[in-house]
Amino acid sequence: QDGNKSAFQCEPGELYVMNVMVSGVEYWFPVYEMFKQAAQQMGCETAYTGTPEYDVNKQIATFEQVLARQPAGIMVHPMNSDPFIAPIDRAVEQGVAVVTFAADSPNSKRSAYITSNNDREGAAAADAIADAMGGKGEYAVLENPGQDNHDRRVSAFIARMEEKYPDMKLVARAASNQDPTKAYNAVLTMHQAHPDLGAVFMPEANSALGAAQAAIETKADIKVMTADVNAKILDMIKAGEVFGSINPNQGIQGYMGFISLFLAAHPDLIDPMNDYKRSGTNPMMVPYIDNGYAVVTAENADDFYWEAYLKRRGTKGIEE
Amino acid sequence: MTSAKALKTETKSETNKPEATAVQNGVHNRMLGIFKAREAGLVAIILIICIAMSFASPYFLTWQNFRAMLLSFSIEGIVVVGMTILLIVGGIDLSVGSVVCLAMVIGGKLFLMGLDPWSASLIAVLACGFIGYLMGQCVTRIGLHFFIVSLAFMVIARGLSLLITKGTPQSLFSLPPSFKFIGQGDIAGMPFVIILFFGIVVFFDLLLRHSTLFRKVYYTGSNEKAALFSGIKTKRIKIVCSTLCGLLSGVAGVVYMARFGAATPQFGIGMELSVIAAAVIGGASLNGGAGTIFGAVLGAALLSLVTSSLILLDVPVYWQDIIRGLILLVAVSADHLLNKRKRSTSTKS
Amino acid sequence: MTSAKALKTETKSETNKPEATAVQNGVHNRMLGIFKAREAGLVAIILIICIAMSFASPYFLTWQNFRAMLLSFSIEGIVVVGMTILLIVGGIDLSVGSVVCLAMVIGGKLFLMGLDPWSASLIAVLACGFIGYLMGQCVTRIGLHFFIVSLAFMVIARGLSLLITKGTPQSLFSLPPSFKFIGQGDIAGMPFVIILFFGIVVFFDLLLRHSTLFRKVYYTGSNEKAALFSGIKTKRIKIVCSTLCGLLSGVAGVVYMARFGAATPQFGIGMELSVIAAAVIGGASLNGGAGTIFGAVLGAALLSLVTSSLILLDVPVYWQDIIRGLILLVAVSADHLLNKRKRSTSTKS
Amino acid sequence: MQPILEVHDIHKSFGAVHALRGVNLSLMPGEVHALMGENGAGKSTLMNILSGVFPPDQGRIHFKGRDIVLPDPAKAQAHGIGLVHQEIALCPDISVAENILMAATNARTSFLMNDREVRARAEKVLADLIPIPVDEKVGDLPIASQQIVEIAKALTLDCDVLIFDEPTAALTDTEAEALFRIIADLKSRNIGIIYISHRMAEIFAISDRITVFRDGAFVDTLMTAQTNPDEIATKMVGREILNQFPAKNPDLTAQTSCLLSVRNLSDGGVLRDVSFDLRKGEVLGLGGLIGAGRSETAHAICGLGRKTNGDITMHGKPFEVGDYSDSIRNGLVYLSEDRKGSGVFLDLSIAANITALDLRHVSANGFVRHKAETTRAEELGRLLSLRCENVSQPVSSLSGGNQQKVAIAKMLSVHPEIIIFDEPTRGVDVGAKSEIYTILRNLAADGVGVLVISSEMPELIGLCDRILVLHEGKIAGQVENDLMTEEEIMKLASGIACQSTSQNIGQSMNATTGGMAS
Ligand SMILES: Nc1ncnc2c1ncn2[C@@H]1O[C@H](COP(=O)(O)OP(=O)(O)OP(=O)(O)O)[C@@H](O)[C@H]1O
Ligand SMILES: Nc1ncnc2c1ncn2[C@@H]1O[C@H](COP(=O)(O)OP(=O)(O)OP(=O)(O)O)[C@@H](O)[C@H]1O
Ligand SMILES: [Mg+2]
Ligand SMILES: [Mg+2]
Repeated sequence: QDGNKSAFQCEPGELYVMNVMVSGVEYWFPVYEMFKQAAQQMGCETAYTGTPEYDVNKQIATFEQVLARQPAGIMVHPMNSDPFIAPIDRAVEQGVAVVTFAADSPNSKRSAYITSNNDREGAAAADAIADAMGGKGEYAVLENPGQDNHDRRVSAFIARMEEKYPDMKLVARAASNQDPTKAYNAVLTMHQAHPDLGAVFMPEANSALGAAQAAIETKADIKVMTADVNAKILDMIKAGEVFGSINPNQGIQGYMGFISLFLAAHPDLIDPMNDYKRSGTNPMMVPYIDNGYAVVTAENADDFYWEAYLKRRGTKGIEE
Repeated sequence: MTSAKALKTETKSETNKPEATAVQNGVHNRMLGIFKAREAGLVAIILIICIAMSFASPYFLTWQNFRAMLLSFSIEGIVVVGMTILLIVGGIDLSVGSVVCLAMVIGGKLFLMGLDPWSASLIAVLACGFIGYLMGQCVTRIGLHFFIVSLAFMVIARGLSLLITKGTPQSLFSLPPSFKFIGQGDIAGMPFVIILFFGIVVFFDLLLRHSTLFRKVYYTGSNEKAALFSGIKTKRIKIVCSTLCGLLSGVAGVVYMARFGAATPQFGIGMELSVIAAAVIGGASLNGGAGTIFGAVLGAALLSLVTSSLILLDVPVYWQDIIRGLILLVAVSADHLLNKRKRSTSTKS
Repeated sequence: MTSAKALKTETKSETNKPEATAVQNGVHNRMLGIFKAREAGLVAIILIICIAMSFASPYFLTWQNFRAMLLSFSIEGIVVVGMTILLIVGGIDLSVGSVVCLAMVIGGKLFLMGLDPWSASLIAVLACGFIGYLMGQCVTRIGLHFFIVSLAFMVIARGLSLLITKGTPQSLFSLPPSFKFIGQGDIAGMPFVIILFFGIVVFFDLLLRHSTLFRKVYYTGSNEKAALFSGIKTKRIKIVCSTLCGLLSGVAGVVYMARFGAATPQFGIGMELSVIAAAVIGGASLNGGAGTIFGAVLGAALLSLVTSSLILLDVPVYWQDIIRGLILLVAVSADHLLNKRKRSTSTKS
Repeated sequence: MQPILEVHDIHKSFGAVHALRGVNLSLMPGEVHALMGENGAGKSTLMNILSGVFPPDQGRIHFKGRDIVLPDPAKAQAHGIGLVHQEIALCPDISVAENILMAATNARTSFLMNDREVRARAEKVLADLIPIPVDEKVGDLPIASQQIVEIAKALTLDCDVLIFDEPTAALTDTEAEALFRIIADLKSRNIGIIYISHRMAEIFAISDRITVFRDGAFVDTLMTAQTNPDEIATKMVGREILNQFPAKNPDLTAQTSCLLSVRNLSDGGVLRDVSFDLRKGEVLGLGGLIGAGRSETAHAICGLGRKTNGDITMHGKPFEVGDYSDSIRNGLVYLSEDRKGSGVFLDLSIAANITALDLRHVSANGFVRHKAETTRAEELGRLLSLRCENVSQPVSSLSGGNQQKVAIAKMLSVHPEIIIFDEPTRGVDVGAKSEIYTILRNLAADGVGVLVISSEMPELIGLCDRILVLHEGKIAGQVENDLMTEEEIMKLASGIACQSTSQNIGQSMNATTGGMAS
């Protein structure tokens, strides 16, 4: 062994894989970007895998196929928590390290979980809206029932409003299911029933597109607050058409995810004072790492464009 | 999908026929007015819901609300027109949602690459028409079923959208106002989208009712072999309908692009089902040979009315789907039974 | 009456009407062995892909990979069996995805409320069967089309799942191991799910080929009027098929529940399309009257194989959909052309 | 005079089946040229080739002095060749008028429809034939009316050659007469006509020449005036047909025991108080014009249609059926007049078709015994001289007449006690017809009740011991023995004479008029 070589270096061919569902969408790209960066800095190889569909069964199939390639570790976004228990446990038993990100499978044997805090995000969105409205007025929410992190953001948003801003009144809720057209129609209708509607919150950016357009066309002053960003939302934020967005810090998610994964794959690097030897578990066990979030407003929106970011970094995103 | 037809006929054969009143469904009657039995039934159902709603919600009977409801289905309505024509010829198109999305994406991408938005849109619409044309070719040349061909193209078109956008929504913030007008502008208080939609509806409704070309669409859909034996080039007719459906999806995509000023690769997922539902509620037959544009538009209006009403009434989110499904079921049943009654009294059935 | 259906049958033979069913190819071929024209073609396509893949990827020819591929379609495969039967009788069921989900959710909820998981599952399966029964009733009593009825039930069942779970996934971590065994257990290294799936396939394949009851399914789907004129209670047959499809979806839901130890209200969205695609690739006719379970399973295997291969080959996501769609198109076309050659010898054009 | 159409050495194969092996035919303008041959001889195949439905494998079509190719029906029509197809092909969702004018609409260059003109022209064409309400949807018409629409459709074409492929198979003589008048008119306008039929009387009434095919090969062309039905039949079948009809049952008397008795049957529609008895050993005929309610009567008896009133007894016991499956279980079966719509499963195998009526005969413990099924199908196929490769081929690959034989085999396969045959020999050739008549006669002799509905008068007269005639849903009377003549039946059928020859059948025993609403 080379005495100069850092412990934080991979063997040749040591592979780390990121696995997601709906793999074609933008959200994952900044995560993978930093996952990759950390890997390169440590001489490791990476792969981006997943299924283009929104289907847990298909995602599990890809997860198991990744496993057939015997990678050193997998960073997975489990679409649903419990369905992943068995696959993750099987991976760990085979000696493949697993960490989860952005969604967890708490009952599995994964080593670590990196995420932004959906509850804090929802609350932060509520604070931003309530501040802008002087703590008084009517608001509505658009939901995507069934998707856990979205549901959490919405619940936290409403809870924060009820708790801290008694004069903010929830007047309507509808399901937009990430569909801009449904969001557009819903906001138009809500505006009919509640002409004084002052704000609407939705937990993802696709709906925001439609909601903001409806707000513009009704010519009413409806503040559209959302979470996550894309180029269009950023443009609208800059133009004042969307009030703001809460964006999780995806880069840190990817970077910390890789570090955790590497550590889990090289447990000999650490030796914590606990019972890991007795219980035979991986010493690299972190229940929860918060990667933080940012409130995106007209002032800072420019820093969140993916294309510009890619250009600045000179990489090709998930395609390498 | 033979069953509906068989059932329909079965019910018919059970009773018998006084011959005199046969004029009902004929050519003559078609000329008499725009309201045929089926459409009148739908209008009735819609009116009932409207009246109930106007009691339930004070906001319902406002121009603003009607404008909002019209806006909410008028772009999808353009797709419904194309789908209805395709259903009449005996086809079906599951790819419309993906194709609408593809139109947005192609138009958006070309615009971002520096083309003027009008040419970009034209190319996008033509590309969608070409997809429809390809589907028609697969169906008529190879002899596959529209269902499976359009399913394949649904996946392909979605993949193309992803490929072109690399998965990220394209911001078309810089579209010129003259172009955005298509999707967002008003003419004398009436949104241009609605005017465009009604224009398309009236145009195709008249064509379907009165033009020779579109009569052949009915013939082909009703019995392809009979049409063929009458010298009608049924393959060509099917290709025309499928191309038209693609073109109209493309137009809808471009209008969406102008409305939202964006092109998102996830747009339109699941649209095919609501579009088909609208056409079928409006009287289009999944076996081909029957249907009208006007009916289909009423079907779309009904679906949209129900969705808006549920929101206006503050029905809890978890109940909305259940109620929507039940109303869909009740509407088609009522309509079907109403028409059966009418048939059994007026024609023989 | 006579003609509507009569004329339809004519058109039928012109559109893609796969020929190879037990009844059609008749006794002769059946005796020769399990591989019939259509199925042999599919097996060939699958083998070709497998051979190509084993060169292209070193991971392909591993037991782990095959296990993953088998697992990935065996539960959905149970739904394919039900769908195929319904397609043969001339129906179609768009609600399967929602119903599978509903089975999970009902079973899970009852278990969380304290019922033992076996009774909970039984109730869930029966509830799904009841939904199928209701759909059959709507179709046969009111005379609606399966397409539109199942569309309505798709929305309703999804709404029920949302309502029962209040939108949040239910964790069923506490399911007893004896129950989890259904979904996660192995028997001699072979996952129980796969064994169960093959059991169901063989059972229904034999029934469809040899039992008198299921022979009537072919009669009804082939020409409902003629079936009525042969003394077959076609309405009852249709209800049986639709109930069976519901029951099998329920079984799949319960197995998913055992496999995942969870009940998520968004499960199974879009499943109907891949299930129908599998059945159609495998030779089921959308016009009814044709199809085999074995063929449908091969169709499901092909779809799953293609998806897995694309992932194994690290094809960029953007390309995956496009390639998947193209392969679907090529597979049905090749299969269709192969069979057309064979068929032109036997059927009037 | 030059022939307007000549075909030379046409070959056509469907896979292993060599349907046409080098046939020739020539047609003069203003000639009615009859084409005859057994079922499956290749007549329809040739006509399909002449109308562009499919291309020949080999051979020439010489039309108006030059060779032509016909890639599709449009092209054939453009040349002026029209065809009335053997199998009805109409658009069920479309009105009669539009169906009739479909080809004309297609040929029109104008952008807009002229609905008024379409109606007017359709009415005009139908006026010469049989008036049918032109606004009715075709799908709502009975099969016979559809046949008329099919004919009317061809009459709107501007043709020099018009082909009729069994146009009268579903028609009664009245309608057929109307058609013959039209054919005479076409003839006078120098239009060449090819006429295919299995009704010998018709052929000799209207044709100028007769060409016979056998097994896809040309046999002979004869002048009609210089030949006779027996010679034609011999040329067709390859052997002499001595007695077309088997001997009748001489032992029947009014006292013969009664198998089925129907009293005061009404269906709330066309049928009113139909009463009759079917005696043991008897072949009973049911005649009448189209729409007289013959099929309706059969439907009402066996549970396929509505019955609002009436008592039916079988072997003296009340015969109560909820639906047709009960009727089958009780031994009464019905052969549908609409072969394609409700008689056979076109896409299923011959074997599966033949056993469809009651699978119990070829099954054990709920499972089909495929060997028994094949054997059964092959047996019946032989009995009816069915022309097929094997019994696992789909029925759609058979010729029209052979499909009809499958439909009949389906009835015979269940060993019924009573069979109602609705147009049993529709499209069946003379040879097979006489075999079928013999089979029916033998069935009757074995104690099976046989009720035959037929639009072909000679068939009724030759086959039946007794004929009931329906007029507008009522029994107009019955004919027997010497009174069995076409004139007598026509008188009753058209309602001119009522009850003149009947003996108030059953009135004496008919005290009760039970209210058996279905
Ligand atoms: N598509 C097909 N596939 C296989 N065989 C066919 C097909 N079409 C016709 N045949 C066969 O060709 C032969 C000729 O059939 P055709 O229909 O021309 O007979 P036909 O003379 O019209 O008889 P019929 O008097 O019964 O109408 C028959 O043996 C028939 O089975
Ligand atoms: N030309 C016609 N137009 C419309 N309806 C008709 C016509 N002819 C008959 N019908 C209807 O058809 C029904 C009777 O037909 P059905 O088939 O029972 O008569 P049928 O005596 O068996 O005649 P066939 O079997 O020769 O057609 C009646 O209800 C009658 O109203
Ligand atoms: Mg013929
Ligand atoms: Mg009749």
